Amino acid sequence: MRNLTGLLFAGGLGFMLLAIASGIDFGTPPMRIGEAIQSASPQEVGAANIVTSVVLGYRGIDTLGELAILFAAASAAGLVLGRRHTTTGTQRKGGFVLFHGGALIFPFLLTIGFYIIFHGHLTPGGGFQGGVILAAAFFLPLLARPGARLHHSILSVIEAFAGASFILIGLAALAEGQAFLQPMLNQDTLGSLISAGTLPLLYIAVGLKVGAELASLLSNLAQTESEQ
Amino acid sequence: MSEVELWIALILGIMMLSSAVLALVVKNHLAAVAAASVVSLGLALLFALMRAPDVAMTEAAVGAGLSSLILALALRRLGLWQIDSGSENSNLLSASSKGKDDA
Amino acid sequence: MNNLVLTIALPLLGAFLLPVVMRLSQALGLWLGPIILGYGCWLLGNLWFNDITLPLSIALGGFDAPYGINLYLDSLALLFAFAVQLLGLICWPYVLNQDTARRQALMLLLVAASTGLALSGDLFNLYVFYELAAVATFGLVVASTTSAAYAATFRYLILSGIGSVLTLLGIALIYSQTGTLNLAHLAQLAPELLHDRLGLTAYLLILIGIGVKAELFPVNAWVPEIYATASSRLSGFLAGLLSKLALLIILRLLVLIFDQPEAVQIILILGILGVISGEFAAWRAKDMRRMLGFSSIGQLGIIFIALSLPDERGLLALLALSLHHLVIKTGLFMLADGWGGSLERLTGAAKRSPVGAALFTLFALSLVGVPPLPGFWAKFTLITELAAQSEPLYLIGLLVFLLATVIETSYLFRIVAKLYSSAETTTEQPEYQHLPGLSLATASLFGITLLAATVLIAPIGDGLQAIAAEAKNAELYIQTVIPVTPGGQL
Amino acid sequence: MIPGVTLELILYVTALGLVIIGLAGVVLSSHLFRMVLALVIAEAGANLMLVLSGYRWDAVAPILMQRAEQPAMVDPVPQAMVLTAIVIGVGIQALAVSILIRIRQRYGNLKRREVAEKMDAEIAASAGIRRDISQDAPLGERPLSPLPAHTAESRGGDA
Repeated sequence: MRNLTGLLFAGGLGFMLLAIASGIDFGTPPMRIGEAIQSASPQEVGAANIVTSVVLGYRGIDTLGELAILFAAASAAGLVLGRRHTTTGTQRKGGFVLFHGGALIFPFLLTIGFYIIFHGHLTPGGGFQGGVILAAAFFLPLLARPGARLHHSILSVIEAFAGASFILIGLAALAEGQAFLQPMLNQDTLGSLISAGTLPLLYIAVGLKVGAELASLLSNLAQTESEQ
Repeated sequence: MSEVELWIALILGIMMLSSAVLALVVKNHLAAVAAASVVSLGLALLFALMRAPDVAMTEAAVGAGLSSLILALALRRLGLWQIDSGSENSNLLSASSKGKDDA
Repeated sequence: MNNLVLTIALPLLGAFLLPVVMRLSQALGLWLGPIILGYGCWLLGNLWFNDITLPLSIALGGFDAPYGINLYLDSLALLFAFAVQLLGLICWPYVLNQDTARRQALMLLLVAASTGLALSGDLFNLYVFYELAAVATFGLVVASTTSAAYAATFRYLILSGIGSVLTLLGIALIYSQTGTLNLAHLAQLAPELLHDRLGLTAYLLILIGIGVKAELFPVNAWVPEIYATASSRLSGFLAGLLSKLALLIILRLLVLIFDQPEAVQIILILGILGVISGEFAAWRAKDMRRMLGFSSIGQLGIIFIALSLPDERGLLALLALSLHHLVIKTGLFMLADGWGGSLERLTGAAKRSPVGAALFTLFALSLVGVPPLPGFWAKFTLITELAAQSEPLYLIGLLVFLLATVIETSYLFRIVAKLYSSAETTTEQPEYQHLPGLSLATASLFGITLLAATVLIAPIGDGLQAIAAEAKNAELYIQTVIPVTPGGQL
Repeated sequence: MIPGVTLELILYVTALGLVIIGLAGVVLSSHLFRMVLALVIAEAGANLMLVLSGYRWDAVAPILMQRAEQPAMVDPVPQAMVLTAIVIGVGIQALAVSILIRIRQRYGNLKRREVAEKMDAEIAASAGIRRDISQDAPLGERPLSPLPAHTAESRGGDA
């Protein structure tokens, strides 16, 4: 019964959306706020990558909410999985390639991750993408050497302070009499590494936060001890 | 918009839709995860085609990379990590033939 | 006025720092959350009593309304934001165990998200806060670590995942048509761009997506399971407040953007179905928590019927019913903290816990709508308003509402009778369930609130009337958020 | 190429198809892990739809270059939204699989029907009532079957 209702619902939804497809002219969006943001963002925010100025400037609180969601998900997953801190040695050691490759690739991943974060306001990429790569960099040794464990205490400190500094940067603007999360500092020349005011700082905070959350999530999932 | 883009989009679209179906009907869970990550990968390419490089990078890193890693790790912990179809695999098709794998 | 954002930012900051603070000094950590919430209460209370001109709009990030994200504060939003902080403090997870830091952090996140839901004036930002509230809820429910809690949370997660996909689809449709996300800007554009089939589809998608939390009819399967497995304090917060916040979003969308007859009818029909399914299931339920869960579905259905009423008095009924339900249901869940088990066990409980039984009776009387209590006034407003409508669908709504009241009376007073029954001659004497002092005290607080509302019903009514008038005024909303539009369209 | 078939139409159909396949998969799957996969697919479709809502066929990526004149750019706002939505999605997915791991440990398998039955039995047992009198779901989706004998032990095992 439930399956039938569900199917009917999904089918009906699809039919309805297909029927109205002719009413939407995709490909020529109205861009009521998009256009204004494009023309104003170089002066107001100063990031060459306009998506970055939207993510961290115009819609900064969305990004804060998103960090909070990741934090909530990681905390909840920690509640679900991470109550014991014993690692059994049952896991096989990673193979030769994994072991040495992991050690070899670690600095590269780290560099790439930070590079992407630092250039988030200039080129595609930024805190999220760089953060994911950082998480991968720290997770890889874990796969290669099952005995090795991420230092959860250090991770949670990074996690806490990266998240807190995002909010504190926002609050600093508030203390200066501006609005919460208003971009500050001088904006310098468009397109250079030191530009766009506080945006790169925010992206570093985002990158570290995302990296730390994901690394702790992954390490929680990877520990293979049984519940007993 | 060039003809080439159109063809690429068409091929990617068909590929994604068929892997989406595959991800839900295939018996083996590992294969299903692989099919789902094909969907993400196709999505990342589509995003690149749609002039959304930021989104494409994120989707490639998060959707195709991280998400597949999470699912694969979960499969290992769930004991569903097997290359051959095992007894516990079940999917859309086995919903109708539920009786046989109740053991 | 800018520091209004602190009610969202500080709980988030506290949540991020809590695990570390807790490790440094547990005493400080335990106080951190309540202090932040207390400060939020103080801040919002100040706004309420200091005579500032409401409504007002605050641009976040210093980007003006349609471009950046804004917070919109009118009396309604202020009322709910205050209720969130206060109820967060009341339903705070005081119990200590090894997961205290995580649970308290999640609770802070839930409060921040709920405040954001009350205040935000941007469609996508609402979606983000909505997801945050959802994820924090999952975490808090699984914190009870029973197997059933895991299974219930998983089903809730899947259902709300479907909801979020539908909401995103709706947002995408709206954006492709209008190119904006700000509610006020959308309200300006809606008459020419969204009052058609596409707008209605987008509305339906968002309604069902948001409706998951508002216990709307087809997407409420999670309710009894979650309320049966989560801690009562959390259930109280969810049933009492979070459902109302989802309702508030739907109200805003309805008033501002989708002001069409079809949109209202859909809500009316879903509300009627919700009342029927919820109340009958509650009548059949054999344990307290599930009964409260189903009854909550029924009550929310009634509130949805009120939401579908076209004019200001309908909105007044909606507000009255919502606030009433907020107080009653949270109070009842506090009682369920000790009386969670089978209803059979409550036989003769009045002797051992007279205060608890008296509170239950008080709540039941008000829920049913016995005259001096506020519940009567709320229900009476709804009845007169429903009867005044000419459309036959509203008549059905009225009939269903009356039927629901009868059923409610039946199952609530079955319990009251059990509580006060002296016949303890059942074959096996069920063990009495102890009512914890903290819960009893909290429930008493709600009981006192209810009694105070009974005495002050006239001024409260006037106040609600003003709030309803303000909330119904779409023009005022637009003017507040986008004050002047030089050169017409943006 | 067939006339009338535009890039936008292909993208729209793909997005819609992914959502429909995903939603149907969530409803129809008999295995909880597949429900997570289906949800991931549906979310992918919703994200594609969101990017599509800001897509402009004659425009470039929204990144400013030192050029004499700026060509038209695609709408940056939906892209920012999708960035958010993707990360939210992966967070929820990670939480979902963690819960699955625990469900599997407690209940022994991940069949949707069995898990639902065991959960109902456990809720009823913790409320202290016999199972067959507490079968009231509003949607009428609970199959009625006697309480499985091994439920009690599987519950007791994880104190």
